[in-house]
Amino acid sequence: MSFFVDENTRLIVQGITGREGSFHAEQMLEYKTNVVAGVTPGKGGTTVLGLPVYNTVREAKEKHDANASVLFVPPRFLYDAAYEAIMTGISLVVTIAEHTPVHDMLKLHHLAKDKGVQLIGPNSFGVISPGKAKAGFMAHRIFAQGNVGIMSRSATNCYETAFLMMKESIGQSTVVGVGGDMIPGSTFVDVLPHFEADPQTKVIVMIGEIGGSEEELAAAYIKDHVTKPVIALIAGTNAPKDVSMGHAGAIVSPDGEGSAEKKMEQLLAAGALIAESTEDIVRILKTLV
Amino acid sequence: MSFFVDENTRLIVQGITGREGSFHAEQMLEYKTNVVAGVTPGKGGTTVLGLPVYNTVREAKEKHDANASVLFVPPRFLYDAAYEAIMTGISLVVTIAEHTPVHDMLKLHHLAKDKGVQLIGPNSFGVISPGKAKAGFMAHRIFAQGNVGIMSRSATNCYETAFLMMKESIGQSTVVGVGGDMIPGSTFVDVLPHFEADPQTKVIVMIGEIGGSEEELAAAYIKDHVTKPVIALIAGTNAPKDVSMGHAGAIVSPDGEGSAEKKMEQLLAAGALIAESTEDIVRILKTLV
Amino acid sequence: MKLLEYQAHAVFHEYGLPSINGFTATTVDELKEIDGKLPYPVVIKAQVQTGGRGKAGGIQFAENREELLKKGEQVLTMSIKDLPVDKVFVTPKVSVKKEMYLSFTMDRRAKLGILIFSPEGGMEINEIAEATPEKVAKVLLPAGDKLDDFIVQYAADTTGLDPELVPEFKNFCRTLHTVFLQHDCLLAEINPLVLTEDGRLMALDGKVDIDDNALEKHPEIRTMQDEMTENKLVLEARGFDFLYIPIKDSGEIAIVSNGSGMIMSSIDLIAKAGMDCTCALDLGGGATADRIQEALRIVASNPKAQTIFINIFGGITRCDEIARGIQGSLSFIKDKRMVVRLEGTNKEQGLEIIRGLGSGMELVDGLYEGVDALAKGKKL
Amino acid sequence: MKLLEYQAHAVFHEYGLPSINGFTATTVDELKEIDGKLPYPVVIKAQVQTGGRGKAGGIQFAENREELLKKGEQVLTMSIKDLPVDKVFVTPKVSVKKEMYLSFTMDRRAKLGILIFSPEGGMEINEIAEATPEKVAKVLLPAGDKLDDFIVQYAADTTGLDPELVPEFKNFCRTLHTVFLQHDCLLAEINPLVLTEDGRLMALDGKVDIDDNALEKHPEIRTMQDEMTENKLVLEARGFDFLYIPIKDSGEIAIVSNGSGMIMSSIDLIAKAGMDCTCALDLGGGATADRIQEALRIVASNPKAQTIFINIFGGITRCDEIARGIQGSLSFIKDKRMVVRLEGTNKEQGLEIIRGLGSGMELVDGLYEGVDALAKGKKL
Repeated sequence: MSFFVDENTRLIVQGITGREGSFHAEQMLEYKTNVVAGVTPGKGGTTVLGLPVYNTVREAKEKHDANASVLFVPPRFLYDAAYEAIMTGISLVVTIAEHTPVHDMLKLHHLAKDKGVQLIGPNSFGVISPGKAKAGFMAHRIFAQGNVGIMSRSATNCYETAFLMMKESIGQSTVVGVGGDMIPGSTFVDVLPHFEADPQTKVIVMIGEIGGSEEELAAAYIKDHVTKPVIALIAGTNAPKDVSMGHAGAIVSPDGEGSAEKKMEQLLAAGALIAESTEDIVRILKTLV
Repeated sequence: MSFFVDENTRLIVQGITGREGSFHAEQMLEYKTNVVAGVTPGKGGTTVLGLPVYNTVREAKEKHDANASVLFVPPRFLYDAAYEAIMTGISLVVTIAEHTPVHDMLKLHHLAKDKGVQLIGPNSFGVISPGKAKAGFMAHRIFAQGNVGIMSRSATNCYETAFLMMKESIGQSTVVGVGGDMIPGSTFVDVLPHFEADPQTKVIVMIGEIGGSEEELAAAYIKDHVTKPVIALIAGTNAPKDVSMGHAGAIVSPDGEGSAEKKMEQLLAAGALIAESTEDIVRILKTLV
Repeated sequence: MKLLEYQAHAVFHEYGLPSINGFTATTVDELKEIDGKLPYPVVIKAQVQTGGRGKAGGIQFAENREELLKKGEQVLTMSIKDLPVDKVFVTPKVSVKKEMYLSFTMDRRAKLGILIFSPEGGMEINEIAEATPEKVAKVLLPAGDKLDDFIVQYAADTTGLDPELVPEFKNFCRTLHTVFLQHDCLLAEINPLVLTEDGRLMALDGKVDIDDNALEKHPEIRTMQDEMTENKLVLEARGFDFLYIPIKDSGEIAIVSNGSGMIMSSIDLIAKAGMDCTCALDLGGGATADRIQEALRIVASNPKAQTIFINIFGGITRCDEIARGIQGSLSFIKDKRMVVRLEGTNKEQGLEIIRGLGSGMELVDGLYEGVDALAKGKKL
Repeated sequence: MKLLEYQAHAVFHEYGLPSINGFTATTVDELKEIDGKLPYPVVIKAQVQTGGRGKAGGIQFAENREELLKKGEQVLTMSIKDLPVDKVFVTPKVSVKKEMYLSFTMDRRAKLGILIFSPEGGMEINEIAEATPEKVAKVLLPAGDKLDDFIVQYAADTTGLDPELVPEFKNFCRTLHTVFLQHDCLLAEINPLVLTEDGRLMALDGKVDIDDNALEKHPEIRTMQDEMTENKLVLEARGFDFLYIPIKDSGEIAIVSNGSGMIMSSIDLIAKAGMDCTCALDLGGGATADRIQEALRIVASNPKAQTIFINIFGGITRCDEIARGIQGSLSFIKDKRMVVRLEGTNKEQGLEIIRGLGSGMELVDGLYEGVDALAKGKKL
């Protein structure tokens, strides 16, 4: 199986007429992803990579039965583009852009929840089900089909993990970049039930980091609802307090909220296996798969 | 069993300090409904019928673990009061008022859906599970505990039906007034799954009328999902077109949309039993229960 | 409440929606005053609350003063579908390049506002949809106060609206949507929405239907209500918070009841028994003796109402109050046949009073028995 | 971006939020100009981006001109937590009846705005919450642009705020909430919110933290950024769209990498091996030779950085580009130790170039090996 994206995905690319949009649309097509159309307001009627471009998501959805959208739009247009996709009832919306205003994400997070839409990102590499489809900009060559599910706030730590897994011939079922921002569209807790339910996934890798409470919430969920083994890495144990570490979300409050220690403690108590590095993730994986 | 209201209901009355609010709060208490508090902005700290009154629904909810609210507020305040109850996460919100602006209901309908709140009414007599609890202004003496579920757009046709049932010693599990307005908070389709799932309910009575599409939507739902017998009455076969029959929602469009014929036809095709009058409902019921 | 065309235009102007200007007249003298204010040719349009004005001759063109007065008077003295024309709306004749259709209304099924647009206009929307369904966009609006740009874009794209018109069309839609929301409209329709020869979009005719439940918020609209061509008994009943519903001209039975559902059930069973109702009056809640008297006075003043069927079922309605109301109404209902069904608190006391009023009263127990009585002329 | 106190007040004034007025000074001459503009006594407050000003002597009272100049100069020459005080904010001394606390901030757990209020103020909110938890209301705000009346009412009711103050308090909250939304704040805090002797609510001190991702919408705030006391290398790096993060004063290792996660992982493993980093630089995407050169120049100008650890893993980053960047930087990194890990496209070509640069370069394969090399001084 796998989830979010696979052979049944009918993907549209919002912002396909931009430089990044067209480049990554091509990459996704190369990966045999079923990209069905592009959307750029004002560019309706044109063609990019042989794909029709529409002014609205709705038209793309109706003409091509699209069920997923990936957004390659600048952060200041992200709100409008994601809003349109969510309101049109696209069931998976993947946002890539970094530097999305927090207040925008605050609204989009809840809008997506209310409308039953899976919103992934922003500040994310996207979603990939290796060998099937991808919606995002990740370098797909380092991913291989297998039975480890990965969800990660960090792109580089995820890439590194996938790269090291490849050397050991361990592949992935689905890899989800929940993104490095303060307010993600979907959190670890939102993704976990999918991994738990997916028969292809045998082990879950969670790459978290300092800041926020997503790892703590995930720990609580894992304790009560997850039967599969979970390997967790929390980056940033030794990061200074009250300083954003590059990801807008990776910041420990002056009062210590969001520290790596607390996250690891709770994950350990929930039965997760704590890895100290990406190499360590793979070492543990080798004992499990 | 029964649903919406029962012995586990912890009801608040919004607008309890008004004439109608206090009168019907007393009636509900007399019916042994667990009314726990009242809410009237600006009247917090006072007491009505021995019940504490708060300024906000949230305080009433936190202090008394309230899970249902009935609104006795004038139509122009209905939006704010219902909005507050929905946003506070009260799971059942019953609105009574007639003459609620349609645009207000348009918003509340979707807000309640998005937030997973059961909004009943407006222009409704409320909800009663005979012998257990009531949230509304219906004259409870004509209802008796039993195993017929009733949902009705009309108060009078429902009362008459309950009254005739009483003469035949047939009682009700739960009775829901979906209300006579153009845009109800909950429709027949929203209530049907509860009747289907409720073990106490053996037969479902649906009292519809001309206007809108709720009966048609209910017919489609009944066909696919309802295994219990459904008796349906559609009032207004001989009502003139393009004239509101008192209920804001009871109006047949100039082009014939919302006519009783079409509704009955589809209900019949869905396997419902069509009653031609309230007395006819009871006649059919006698053959079933 | 459905506005007359000129009232709809007044609302449009209030919001700055490009809409035709004109003057109303109710007399030839007023027509004379209009002469000189507008460039000829002008259009004279009957202001009545019904469709099909054009076919009935309610829309006339005038090339000069003489024609304006002659044709204007002609329209002012006609009736359209039994509605006398009290007023005309006189506007300049606009050179039109294209007629389109645009409206915002309620979709009761989805419980959302809906935008309906067609670059073909002039006809009724269902006629357009039948002739060229691919040229009609019906787009549901997400709940909320914003008209999303992509909604309008979609309507334009799927109906093949000239892309050059799209920016102005979006502005037009946004403004009409604001009217729809802020004036609590059930319908805000522009048909035809015209593209003028000089390339602008303009509302040439408009229909606005405002939610009666929201009139409190729009006092300026309430004042228009008195002007409307409306049944006098409806107006009189409204003064007492009763709802008076005219039903069938050929009917002879008037229903007085307390509840919409009950009234519809009564009409249905009466029709089924082969009889017709002329009107119904809904008392609403709280039926006191005084109010019953007023209600009976109103229905009795309808000369068609040979028989009055009083059908009361109220959980908290006191039947003795109703009976006393009937008692007080004997003077104006004396020549009418009366069939009375009472159910509720103090039923027995009520029936006692009715029985005391003599043989003019027919008492029945239940709706079926009432309809039987109406059919058979059965006496107590 | 965290505003200085006087900048926060400027934002409050812009929205009409009742907030203290005052003047800033950076020199004694400017202090002299303030004399006469404000009634004595006045308050002199150090403008630095840190808490605990009061304890450090950064808040002084002056009864007259002489004290203003003397104490003002004193504050202007001090440092608080290593931050030199470049500016003071001088305000009238307000007669205060009551100090309260109010803020709007983000609740990351619920992903909603949150209102935090206490009728007790002056201390930090977590101190208040520890001392009198029943006097602190933390109320999540529904997603949307409206501050619902009932939210504020609840905050007032549950903390026992004097009901007479509630109407003005509601206005105050609405305005601060507007600041919070429209200025894209991560935090809009007023502490103390004071009730003055004459019964008005006023912001006496404010903290405003604005979302860096939204600064594009607020050009006037961007200009404030230059004024802020900030690390020069951070500013220089920002000019190239790099993120420079100072880590530990005692550290000796500088990390150059391409990704936040990778940087955190590197710091963690280095710390675990008993070493400390002084800084890290995140290249972001698109690491060309030119950009690498600039990045290395910046970290090399930090005298604490004895060792530079270049850790590059990029799906589409070309390692030969990176290597050429290092090659071009030899002049300013010559006295530094260099540990280099390259992974990605054209890895071999990149390694070849590095090997050609001589023994100053230590090449490692992977992060663990890099940390080992850092620890052991292992050479290639």
